[in-house]
Amino acid sequence: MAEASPPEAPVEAAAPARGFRARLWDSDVFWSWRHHPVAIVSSLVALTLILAAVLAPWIAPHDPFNPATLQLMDGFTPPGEAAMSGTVYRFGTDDQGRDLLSTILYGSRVSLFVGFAATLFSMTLGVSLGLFAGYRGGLADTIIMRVADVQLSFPAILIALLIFGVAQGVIPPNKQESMAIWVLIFAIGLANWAQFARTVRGAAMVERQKDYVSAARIMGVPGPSIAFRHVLPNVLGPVLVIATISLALAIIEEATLSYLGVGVPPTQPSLGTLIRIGQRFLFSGEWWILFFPALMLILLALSVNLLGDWLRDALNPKLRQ
Amino acid sequence: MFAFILRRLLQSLIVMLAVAFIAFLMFRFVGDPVEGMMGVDARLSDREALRDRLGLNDPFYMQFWTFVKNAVQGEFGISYRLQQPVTQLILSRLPATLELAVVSASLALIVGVTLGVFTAIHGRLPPSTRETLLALGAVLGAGVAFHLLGGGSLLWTLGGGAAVFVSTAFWAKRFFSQAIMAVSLVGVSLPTFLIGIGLIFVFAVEMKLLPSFGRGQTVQVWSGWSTGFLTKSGLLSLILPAVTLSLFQMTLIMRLVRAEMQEVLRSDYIRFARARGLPESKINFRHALKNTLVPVITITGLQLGSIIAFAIITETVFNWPGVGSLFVNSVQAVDVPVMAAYLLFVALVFVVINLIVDLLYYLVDPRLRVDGRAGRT
Amino acid sequence: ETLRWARASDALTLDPHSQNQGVTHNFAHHIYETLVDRAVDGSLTPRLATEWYVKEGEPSVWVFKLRHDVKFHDGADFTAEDVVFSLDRARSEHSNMRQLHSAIESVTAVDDHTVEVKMTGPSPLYPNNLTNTFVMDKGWSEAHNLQSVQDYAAGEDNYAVRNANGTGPYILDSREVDVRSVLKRNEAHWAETKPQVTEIIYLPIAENATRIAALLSGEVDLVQDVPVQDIERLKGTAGLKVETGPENRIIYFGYRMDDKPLKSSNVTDKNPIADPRVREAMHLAVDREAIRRVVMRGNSLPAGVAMPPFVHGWTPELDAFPAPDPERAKALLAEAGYPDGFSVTLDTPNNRYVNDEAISQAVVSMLGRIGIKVTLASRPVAQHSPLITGDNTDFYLLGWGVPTFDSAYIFNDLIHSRTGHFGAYNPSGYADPALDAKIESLATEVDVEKRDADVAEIWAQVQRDRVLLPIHNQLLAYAMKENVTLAVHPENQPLMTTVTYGQ
Amino acid sequence: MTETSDVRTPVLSVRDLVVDFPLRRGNFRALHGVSFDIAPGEVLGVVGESGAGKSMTGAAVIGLLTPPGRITSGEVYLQGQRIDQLPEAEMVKLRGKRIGMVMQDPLTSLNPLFTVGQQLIETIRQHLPLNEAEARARAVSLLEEAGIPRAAERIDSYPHQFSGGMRQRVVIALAIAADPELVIADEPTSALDVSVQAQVIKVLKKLCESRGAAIMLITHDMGVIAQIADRILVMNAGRIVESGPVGQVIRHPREPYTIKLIDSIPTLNRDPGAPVPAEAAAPEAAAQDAYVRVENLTRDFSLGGGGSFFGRLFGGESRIFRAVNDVSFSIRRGETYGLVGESGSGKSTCAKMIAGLIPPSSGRIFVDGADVWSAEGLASRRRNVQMIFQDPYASLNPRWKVGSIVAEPIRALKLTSSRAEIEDRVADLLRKVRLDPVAMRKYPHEFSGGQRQRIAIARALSTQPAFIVCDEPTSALDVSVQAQVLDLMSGLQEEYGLTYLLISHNLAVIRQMANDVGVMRQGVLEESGPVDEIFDHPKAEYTRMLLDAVPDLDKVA
Ligand SMILES: Nc1ncnc2c1ncn2[C@@H]1O[C@H](COP(=O)(O)OP(=O)(O)OP(=O)(O)O)[C@@H](O)[C@H]1O
Ligand SMILES: Nc1ncnc2c1ncn2[C@@H]1O[C@H](COP(=O)(O)OP(=O)(O)OP(=O)(O)O)[C@@H](O)[C@H]1O
Ligand SMILES: [Mg+2]
Ligand SMILES: [Mg+2]
Repeated sequence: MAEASPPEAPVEAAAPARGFRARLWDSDVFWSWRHHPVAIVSSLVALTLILAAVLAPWIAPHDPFNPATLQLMDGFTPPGEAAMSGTVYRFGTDDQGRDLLSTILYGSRVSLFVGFAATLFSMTLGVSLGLFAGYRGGLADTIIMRVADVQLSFPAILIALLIFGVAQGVIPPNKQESMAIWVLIFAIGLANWAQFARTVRGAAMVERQKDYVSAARIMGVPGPSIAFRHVLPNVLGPVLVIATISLALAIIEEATLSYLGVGVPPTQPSLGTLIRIGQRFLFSGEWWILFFPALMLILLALSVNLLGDWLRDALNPKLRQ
Repeated sequence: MFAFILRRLLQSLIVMLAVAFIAFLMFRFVGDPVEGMMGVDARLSDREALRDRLGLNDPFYMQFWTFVKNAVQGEFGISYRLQQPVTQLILSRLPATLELAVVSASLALIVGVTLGVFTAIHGRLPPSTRETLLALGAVLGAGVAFHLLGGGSLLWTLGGGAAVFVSTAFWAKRFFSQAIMAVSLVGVSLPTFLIGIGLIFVFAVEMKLLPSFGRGQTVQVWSGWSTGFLTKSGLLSLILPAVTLSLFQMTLIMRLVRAEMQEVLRSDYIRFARARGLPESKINFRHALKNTLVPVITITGLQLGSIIAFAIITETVFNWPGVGSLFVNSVQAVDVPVMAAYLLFVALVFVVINLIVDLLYYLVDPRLRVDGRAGRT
Repeated sequence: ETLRWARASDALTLDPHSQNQGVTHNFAHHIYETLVDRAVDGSLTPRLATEWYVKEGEPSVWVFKLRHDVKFHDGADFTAEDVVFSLDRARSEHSNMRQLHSAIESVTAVDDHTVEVKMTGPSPLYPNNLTNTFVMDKGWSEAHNLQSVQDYAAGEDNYAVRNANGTGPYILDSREVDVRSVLKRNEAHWAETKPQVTEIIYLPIAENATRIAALLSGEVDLVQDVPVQDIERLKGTAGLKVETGPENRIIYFGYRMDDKPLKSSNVTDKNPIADPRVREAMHLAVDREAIRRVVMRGNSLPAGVAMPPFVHGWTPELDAFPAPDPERAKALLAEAGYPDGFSVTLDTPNNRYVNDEAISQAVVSMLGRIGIKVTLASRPVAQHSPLITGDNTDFYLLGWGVPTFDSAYIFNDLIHSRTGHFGAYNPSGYADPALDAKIESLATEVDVEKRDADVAEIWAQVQRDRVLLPIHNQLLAYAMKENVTLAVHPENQPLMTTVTYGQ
Repeated sequence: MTETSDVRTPVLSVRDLVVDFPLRRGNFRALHGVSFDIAPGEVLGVVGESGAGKSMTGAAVIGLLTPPGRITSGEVYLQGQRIDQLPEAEMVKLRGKRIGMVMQDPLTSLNPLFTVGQQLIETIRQHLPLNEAEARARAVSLLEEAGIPRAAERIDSYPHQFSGGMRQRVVIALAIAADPELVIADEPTSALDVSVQAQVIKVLKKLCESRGAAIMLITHDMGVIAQIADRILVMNAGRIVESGPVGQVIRHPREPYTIKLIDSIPTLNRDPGAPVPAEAAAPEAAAQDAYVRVENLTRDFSLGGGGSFFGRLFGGESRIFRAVNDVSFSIRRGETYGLVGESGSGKSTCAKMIAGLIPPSSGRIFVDGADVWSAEGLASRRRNVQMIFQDPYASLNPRWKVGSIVAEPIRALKLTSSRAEIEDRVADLLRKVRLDPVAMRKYPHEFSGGQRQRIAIARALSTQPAFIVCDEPTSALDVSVQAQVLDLMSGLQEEYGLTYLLISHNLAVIRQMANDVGVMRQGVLEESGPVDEIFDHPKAEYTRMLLDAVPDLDKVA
């Protein structure tokens, strides 16, 4: 027997790194991040926005969520001009005299949390069910997809109303306020899983036919493991696209729901609610009430989507170099 | 395959039953219809009597049962709000919605797929920092320039900026595809409402080119179907809502196509197709595209369904007399018969669309077909 | 001239007796006519009835003399039979107008042009209830099986919902619900002066911004329901003008003031608002002027009493309100035993009145400054109203229009304790049997002076006990092309017959 | 360089070609200055170690290197015209029309969503001025020429409905559809049985003779080289180590690598020095112990219409095609059963049914006494059965690193959970199939065809399962690596008593490895029995024909 002499030129001499930190630093995804300016920039932007939101109580010049500190007469002050009370607000004030900068910072906390958590929730639920349906087929597929049909037939708003109604019956009143945000996340997440599920299912049905899945089946890899570890990475492309796009959607949906009286009260406006309020002043000249929150949302959506694009590429070995 | 379709139709009955059930479960959280139906100074006893008569005091499963019993006989009742038969109301609103949905879905599909393929080919590499900054700079710069020169309002400047930006971007395809990717994101990160109003402002108020609301003049084609396709004002009215509605889906489809395309373009059969000497266009639009279709079909189907069903915001903004705005008004007025019948209709739409989508899978991908027929043991 | 008239919502039905709702009545007024009409100042004016009086010797019978030579759109003559038929129909079981006619015992046609309405008792204010009760043609109605109002709960369809035959100045030409209705001038109308508008195109446009855009782009001529924030811009636009005027509607806050603990408060053993000092403090905390200037952009009349100035019983003294005094308010709270304030939830609608949610927010912040921590719960009106009628709120915002222009209308629903058909919108728990009795007697009191005195007394007590916390009267704004002129109607029911063209 | 100095301009001329892959961990040079010419009408055989850069050379010539690979330096001339720097638009015009290419992986080269016919017709019409019907006629004749029986019937099938060899023939048909001047054939016959192989070679040869085309034939099969090539090029590690006329190189190899290569060529006749198959070692006692038993196995496929919309949707006019017809055989424990036969005769289908991937239409399969298609059979199969797929590339998850791929069976059976241990084991396995353990951190697409096949083999062997179904396990391997892999397989068999079902077109491999052999043709098992008996005294006509068609190195003049 010929001795095992590696025939290839050993280009990659470095031994694989050991240790978690080193492995992470060395991992392809991280490497790709380090060499991808857009990824760096957009993750910095996203991080800044998130940090700013998290640190709002410490860095915001005012506390817009404390109604007692608001000066109604300062309402509609343009950015940079002195208000009635003499205060100068950098981003101006809204119709209640709230400092827009502070309100955006505070409001982003709710929006970001709800947006990310709801998207994550619907993604997890949708992807799991979709994989299961697509990989298993048969009865599981039928049931899951018909449930999806039912879900699709209801607009998010109605689903949320139902969940809130039920929650109000189930959760004791003194807990309701603190639970509201979770109910909100649950509602939005539940309203959006079907598109993940159907997309993943379609793609999984295609992947299931391929030989690498057969190979895994022969090896005795259990079904769920095949679905998640083999099929999922191969259908992740569309999932990431939908997920990143859903984020902005979830933030806006949250605003719709608070308009319907579910979720956070209008005295603590989220980013979406701020935009909704700002829309009223489109024709009347107070552009800043809409402009800054919308800008914030666009920045957020942009950075998250660009990050998603990068991640999609980074996770695909063929696109990486 | 006929058995398959038959089975699906049977399942759809169950779906619709479930939808109706959940609907009745949730109606009591939407509000009290009697509030809207009675004058403010109606007596409490009269309200109570009306509530009784409407069956609102029954437990929801009784209401559900009554509804199902009537629905089976094709009887969906009379709208609380408009006092007209529900079936007739929905049918009269359907043409408007369907026309809008078809136009905007086609628009989204055609433009989205084209741009998706385009960006997949030209923008394989993600934009560099310089390009991103350049893109942003171009938008803002052009906006500011417009602002200084024209002194117009903000929307104008941004609109003009975007136009300049897009046209200059045409100089460089690669740059252009990055630009499309970035700009398209603005389309999905802003609420539809804002986009709609923005378009109205630019094209109706400032330029006075297009109507700001409504369907324009419609023509009765055959009994019950009024179309806006046959008149100039009807077609003009269609433009803004269709664009607004399709923007989101266009972006979604575009990004999906792009994501999938990039992957497919790296596959061996595409390489071999090149080796066979097929022209780029054929490789991209025939070979590669078809392999990206499964997720695209899925999403398009879902989106078409939701346009037909819930084009609520667009229809409201443009005062489009479709089923979406009917639904909004019904929810606001807690018009239970309309909501219930309407949700059933939506369920039907989704069941049918998803059935078609599943059939299209078989059409697109022969490998699924075999599996579907030979069946699993 | 053709007038394209846009407003926020459509008439719900053409059947004039089935809905008691402003927009529906407003539309119907162009096609159908009432016996009496109300002038802009609130006084009654003749329409199909030329005169009306209480029958001599029979204090509970009203006599109406009818106009001659009036024809329905289909050519039929207008007679007393039609009035009898219409009044009977309006008080039939499924009519939403029947409250207004609940005191009728019978209606009879004395001759072709005289009708007698016999009431169950003296009803001095009855004609006020007729301003929205329209007259249909008996023959036409019977031909189409319209003797009674549609019972849609039972799934009945009704011809009158989509077809109309009135005596009014305009004839229905075509109608698509929620989309557009076209009315043509009735050339055979009895009035001497023909309205200048020959054709009305009525366009419901729900979205504020779209409606304004339609005016800006020249696609409509007249927009009702102009959002306050857009008034300035429209005024400044060449070729457009805005008419403003007070609406007959008061915006106020109500609260639970009985002894049961509030549901939403941190004070769980008693009701802080039951303490008059707390209510006083709340009144003192509210800065109505700031609300007017910022929230309403100057478009409101701050009010000290829960009654629009149009209403009979209004006096400037009642309407006076104290300057806001947070310091004093705080002191009062401390005095009442709440130096750190308390918490409570405020329910507000967000799609019903002008800037309703914003008003509530402003008040939340004002109350916050004196230490009352208010949680704001904002909902669409369809979910908000049931809270009030169902006694499920501690603190709420509501608006109240007074179609009869009489204080009794306010007392009946907002002040009278919740018994029988009184107090439908009074979840305050405020109950004073003596006051209730006084309110009930107003309906039958024929002695005008005595009645006025009673009204004043009731108001005095209401103000003293601070049963309601009034904020302001809304202003209405109509925007239109410069060459169109239309005055604001206090009940927001403008008639296009009053539109004039030219400067 | 001046082309005019030659009397006849070479069709293809490659000068100092260097191909680099700038990878994350450094630059990888796949080709280190390769130069060669091919004259008109000449067939250049390219042989060499798997991973030597043969396919890379072909891809570089036609301008289809996979990114990030690129030509760093060097020149490529087609008929004297420099083409390596042509803009993409110009290259497109050359491809297919003037340069035909057969890619190494025929199974992934066809678009799965189009029928074979559609792909042929569009290629033909792209290059030749024919209408739809004419193109179709030509497509059918091309397929027939390439040895697909009843081509007119099968042309509307989708690629997945074709067997490996049939797909390879389609790819060849596609490459020569426009009568190109230069054909780059990368392992065009690896999945073909010897008789079809002979036919394909004839077609290529005809192209040379009639049109003066040049052929660059990359192959591992020295027999094929001997049969068709005029000159031979031996590559190793990105360099050309030797070249010259075929007879000369084979008979008098100069370079040590070439010598080793030629030494490794297995022959059909039993090599006295070769390890004797386990049969001799195992006592007769094992004979009655049939580990795998296949009884009356039959499998039908419906051939769906690629035709009309409804035809495709509802499959109304689908015909039944019997791919496997009443096949019975058994394999004793610890032995190897060879399955040979015509391409498209149902071997892979059998293999898949035995591995439990597709259900048989009728018949039963027992592995270790349990019915594979019953519930308990399913469970036991998990532990005991492995499969090497005919298409190794498709059987590797493209998103996984090779390390995880090879380790998967170990993880699935939870043989060990220590990360380091698994890593060591994988490295060891990779070394055994002659791959650098660095490969662990790469993805399947970064490998050559033969390397991928070895990854698949390493995976199958990683847990020493009791039974391995090997569907053409060495088709993409050069003879020296093949020898090593076969050694490894028989070594494991001796050590652990593994049982193999070995499908191969290489009769020499079968002879070397198998105890028993079955010969299949058109779904039917023509004959079955001990390998020596059948190879030395074939009874069936087909077997005899097959054995005769084996190209013989000795015939090289
Ligand atoms: N995309 C890639 N990225 C990195 N390295 C690659 C890539 N493709 C091929 N290689 C490497 O290039 C070398 C040459 O590959 P090539 O495909 O030319 O081999 P080959 O001679 O055709 O071998 P085989 O006979 O196995 O097909 C191999 O070592 C392989 O690992
Ligand atoms: N899914 C399928 N649908 C229809 N026909 C199929 C399908 N799979 C295989 N066949 C047909 O079955 C026959 C046997 O195929 P199989 O793959 O078993 O051949 P094989 O003996 O492995 O050939 P090769 O040596 O070329 O790989 C072929 O004619 C093929 O076209
Ligand atoms: Mg190769
Ligand atoms: Mg095979």
